[in-house]
Amino acid sequence: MSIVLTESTKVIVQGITGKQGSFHTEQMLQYGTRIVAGVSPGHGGETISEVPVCNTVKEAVEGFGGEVSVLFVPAPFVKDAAIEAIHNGIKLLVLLTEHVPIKDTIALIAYAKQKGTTIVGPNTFGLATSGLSKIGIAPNRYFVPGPVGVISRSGTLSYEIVGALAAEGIGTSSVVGLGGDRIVGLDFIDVIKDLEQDPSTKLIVMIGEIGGSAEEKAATYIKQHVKKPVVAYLAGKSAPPGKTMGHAGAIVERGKGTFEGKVKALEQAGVSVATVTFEVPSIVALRLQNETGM
Amino acid sequence: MSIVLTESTKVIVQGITGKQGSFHTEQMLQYGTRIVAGVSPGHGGETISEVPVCNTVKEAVEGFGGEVSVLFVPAPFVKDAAIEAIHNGIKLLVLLTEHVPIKDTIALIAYAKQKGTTIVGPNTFGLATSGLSKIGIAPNRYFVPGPVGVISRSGTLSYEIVGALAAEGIGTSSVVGLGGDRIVGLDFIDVIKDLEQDPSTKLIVMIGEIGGSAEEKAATYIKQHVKKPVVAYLAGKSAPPGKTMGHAGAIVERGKGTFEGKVKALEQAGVSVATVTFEVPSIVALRLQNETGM
Amino acid sequence: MKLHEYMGKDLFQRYGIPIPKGQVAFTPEQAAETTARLGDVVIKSQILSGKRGKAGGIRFTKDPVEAARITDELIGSDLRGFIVQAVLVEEKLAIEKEYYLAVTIDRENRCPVILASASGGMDIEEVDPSLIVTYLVDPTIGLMPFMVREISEALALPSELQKQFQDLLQKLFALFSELDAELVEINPLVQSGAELIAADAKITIDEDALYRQKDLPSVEERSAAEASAKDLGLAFVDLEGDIGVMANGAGITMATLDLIDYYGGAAANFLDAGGGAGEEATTKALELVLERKPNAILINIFGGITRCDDVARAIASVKRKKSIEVPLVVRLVGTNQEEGWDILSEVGIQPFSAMHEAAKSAVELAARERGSV
Amino acid sequence: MKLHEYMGKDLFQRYGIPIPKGQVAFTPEQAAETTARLGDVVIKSQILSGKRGKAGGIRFTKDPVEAARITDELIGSDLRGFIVQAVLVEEKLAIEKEYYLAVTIDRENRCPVILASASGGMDIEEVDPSLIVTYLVDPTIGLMPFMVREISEALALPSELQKQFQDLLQKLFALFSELDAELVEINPLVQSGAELIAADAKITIDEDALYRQKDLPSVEERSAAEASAKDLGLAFVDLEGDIGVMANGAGITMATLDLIDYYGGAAANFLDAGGGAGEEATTKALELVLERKPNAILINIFGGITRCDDVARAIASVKRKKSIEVPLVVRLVGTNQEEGWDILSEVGIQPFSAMHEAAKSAVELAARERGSV
Repeated sequence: MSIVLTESTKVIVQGITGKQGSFHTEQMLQYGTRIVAGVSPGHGGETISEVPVCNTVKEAVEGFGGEVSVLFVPAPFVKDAAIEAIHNGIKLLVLLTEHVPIKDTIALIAYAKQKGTTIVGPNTFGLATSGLSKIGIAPNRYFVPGPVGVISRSGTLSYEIVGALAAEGIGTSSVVGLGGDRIVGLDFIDVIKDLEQDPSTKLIVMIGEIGGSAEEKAATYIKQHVKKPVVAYLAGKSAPPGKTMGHAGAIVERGKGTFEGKVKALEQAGVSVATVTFEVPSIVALRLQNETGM
Repeated sequence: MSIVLTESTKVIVQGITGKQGSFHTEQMLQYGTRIVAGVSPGHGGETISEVPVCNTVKEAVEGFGGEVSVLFVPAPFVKDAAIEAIHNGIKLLVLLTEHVPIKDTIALIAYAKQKGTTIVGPNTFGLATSGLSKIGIAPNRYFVPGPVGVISRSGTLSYEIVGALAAEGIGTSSVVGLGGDRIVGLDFIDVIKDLEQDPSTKLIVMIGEIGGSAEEKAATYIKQHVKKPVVAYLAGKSAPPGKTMGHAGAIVERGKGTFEGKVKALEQAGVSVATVTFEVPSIVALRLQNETGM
Repeated sequence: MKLHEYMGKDLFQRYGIPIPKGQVAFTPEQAAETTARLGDVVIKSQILSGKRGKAGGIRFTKDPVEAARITDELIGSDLRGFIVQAVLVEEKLAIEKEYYLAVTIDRENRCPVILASASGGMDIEEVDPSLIVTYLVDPTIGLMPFMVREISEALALPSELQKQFQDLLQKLFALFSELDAELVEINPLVQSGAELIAADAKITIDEDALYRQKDLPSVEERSAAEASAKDLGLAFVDLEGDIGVMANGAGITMATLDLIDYYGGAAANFLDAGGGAGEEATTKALELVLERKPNAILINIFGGITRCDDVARAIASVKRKKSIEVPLVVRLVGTNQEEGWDILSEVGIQPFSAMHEAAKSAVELAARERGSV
Repeated sequence: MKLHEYMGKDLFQRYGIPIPKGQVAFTPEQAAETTARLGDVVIKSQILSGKRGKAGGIRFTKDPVEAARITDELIGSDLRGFIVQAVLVEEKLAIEKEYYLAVTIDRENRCPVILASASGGMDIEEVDPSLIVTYLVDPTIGLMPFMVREISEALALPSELQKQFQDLLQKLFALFSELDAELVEINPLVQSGAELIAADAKITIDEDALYRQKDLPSVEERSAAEASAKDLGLAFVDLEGDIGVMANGAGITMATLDLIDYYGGAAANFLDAGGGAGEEATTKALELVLERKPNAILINIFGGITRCDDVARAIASVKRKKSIEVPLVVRLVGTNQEEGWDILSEVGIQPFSAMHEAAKSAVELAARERGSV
């Protein structure tokens, strides 16, 4: 399933009766997201912000047509809730929770692959198609429609950059948080494919960080397949090796996933890499003007 | 993968160095089957009837191009050997072994489904496309080319009926043994689809038995989708309920899988059901003549 | 392999599934002792069949002397064709409601299936299918908590029982899976006060997996002939008729039985000597058939891997060693057919080529034999 | 969570993986006793780092007195930045060959991966990748015997070791999987005579799974500040510089560090106060930063869920309670920004809007502070 949402995308919220679940349900509804049902075992029949609550995903899918699900569920229960969603035919599943055991993440991603479900996260802020629908916990205000597609491994850093772009009058098409864990469902490359196809997107911003090889793989793909301009910012240049920098995935291990290696790969693929965050809007503006005439 | 073999289908034999494996490798080669390699851990480098032996399926596939595999492996080792074949890209896997624990069969069939591998058996005599290739333990002599496709849950009963047809000058196109276990990889329906498409097949013979619902499902499918004439013989009319008649799968349980139910379903679908074995050749000859002009 | 109720309950206990207080008794004294300890009890005959109640195999008492008397009466008695060897003496439960719960195998979908119903206590075949929750378990992930929630929901289980049910079903599924069961059934699963308790236990273990389930008790439900056939690697089933049958392959053996039936006869047994039986196996198989003292014997061999000469030699040697007094009809075709026929003609047997002719002849000869006795 | 070698070997033993005879020693007496029992021994410092040998942390002796002396010397000493708390005294193995064997997690393929090499005994990073067998394990089926055969084959393992290797790797994988490990490494896996023995054990457990791994020993490798941050649910890393940092979100915190670096400064710590930190959490986070005694503090909040007024109140209250003597630079934008700025202005702080300006200011102020000390 494409990560580009529409205003008719039918969303369900698992864990809707919890503090985070109910708060963000309200936030998402305010943004315009079409939340058709919530799930919370034992709370069937209640409502949260007028959204009906079901005991099972089965009921939310069969009774209310849920296609996409977002989980506000504590880490020990994520595996069960995620597999429940996948098993019941959810095609796009957003896992916000941090600290999910890595074995559970592996198991649920393997099952998702079997069933053709796209997993966003774990440990992500979610995703948004600006002006149409937002799934997750990103603040509403910065996501104004525009030509820039954003893919990021970090939440607040995305808000920072999306906010800075918005301040310069540059809006966003879709913004996708890959998640900060070592193992997440999506690579940059998976979203780049969607954004390259998406007519609303004229330029792609990648917000990466040290650790893993998602940026390097993306660079190879961009070089061969991507026509739209790409701008990147990478966090963690000054991080010491072997230390986990907040995100479980932000760690340079055995000399792999270094800042320098990623910058080199991206630059060789024609990606403009900003050295510091505040350079991003001006580089984006320049490339938009030069390459798309905007 | 279609169960219709060609003379170029590349076959590997797992368990080739055992008594059964080596004997039937020779028989298959004599029939014309293209056996490219055998597998027997610890026997790599040996040869059986000039067929090279490998330690792993990986080697047999990568080094010799194996596409189809047949297992001569004792029941406790079938799961491992079968998953080895599936994991290494084998697209059609023939499991001859009887007494495979049902949990193992369930696990390997689930994995095969994930990977798109077709499982024939367990507890089957195998399959043959007459005159071209034979995989398994059926006697060579009765499989002479002709217009009749045969699908069967029983080995010797197939030889009996194929032999009787051959004695009347009616040859076979492809003959497939589904296997006598309660859980097997193929239903009648799966093979009927292939035979309906197969230009060499003009008429289909189903050899069923009591137990399960494969014949009933096939009847529903035949009624809707099959243009070629179908003749059936079902064993077990006189078997008492609740008793396993040799085949683990040949048991009437909780009133399900009865002889009468199957006959009724098939006759409603326009299938000619022979009451006793010796009626089969004359019914086949008649329907071939009337409906295909042969 | 079916397990007795008390064995099943031992396994339930091992897996933490609640069962009534109780104790198996092999003697009246043991039953009296347990009754003295528990008070109001139910005494249940341990046989491998359901419907024990209607057959008088389930009794109630609170008196130890009475318990001893009942046990003495039950043990050794014949219930529905089974001889009672033991009884299970258990506390009588206060029953609020009876559920049905089972895990078994779904042939069509090739996976485990959970069957649950709020209409417990009777044979599941007699329950309206619309009242049975049927839940297929994806074998690649096993039983997960959400599945149990979906089942609870479909059952409309009272919310105060859901946690217990969740726990119980997870354990039951673990037992099913780890012990290579084909069936685990709790009928009824009783709600007693606020508790769910397994009031019965029916467990069948996959015979093909017994080699890796060494810790299980062993139960023999076969007849002596069936058991010795099993030891020889042959599939044998005792039947009601008088024509002894031996053939090679399960399908052809069934077809042979059907032909006998078609011609108005009845088989004394089902015996599949296997697809590749040699001389020795054939000899032993034949001896098994002879032990049933049939009025005729029909041997039906379609030789493929099985060689006709091997079979013929076995028949000839048995015929020479033991004087076979009943008519012996042989159908023998396939590999080495001529040598086989030559060997048989030496012992005075004229084989058939067509199996239906052989079957017809066997039915006629058996009828004649019956008439002459 | 990294485990000490001796703890890892205890787990190996629990899983039936062969280890050398030996005993952990916390005192010289214990080491002497084990040496007296085993004869030729190796004494290995127990620290959470490799390359102990080069640092003098691994010694050989056969004399109990000498063993006590060595142990006395090692315990309490600083090896590569770690204080030795214990030594492992083990029989010295006769080594025919050294292999490398590990199970860890493959990020890119999202599955467990087995790494094996016939070039064991050195750091795996130093081994030519072409000499390392890398085997991805499909998580839907786990490690099956055929996979181990494929690995043996790729390793060109002598056939007499294959059965042992099969057994050992199955057990190692079970340990990895059942104990929620991120890494289990045996380096070297020693062939001693005809036996494979795990001469070392390196195990890392997934911190996020510790809640369900209650039976494991607990090892604390964090600094006191890192540990107390963890208790508060904050991500904290000690660094070498002098600018205390607090931000909300891992990515923005890293970016803040990078900006400090860009302007020529150096951060004293990484502190991610979380995406939705309230007043209390922010207060505690700030106190943690203060404890590091930095030359300046940079707080970078991009409020989304985090409310600027909450953060401002926390800063103000800390500033009121403790006299913060170092410059405090705050960047504060987002939800309830104006209220936040008002609160801060009351305690004399003029916040920034742009994070790079705040970072630049913090670097300059820290430099001035350093100069003034």
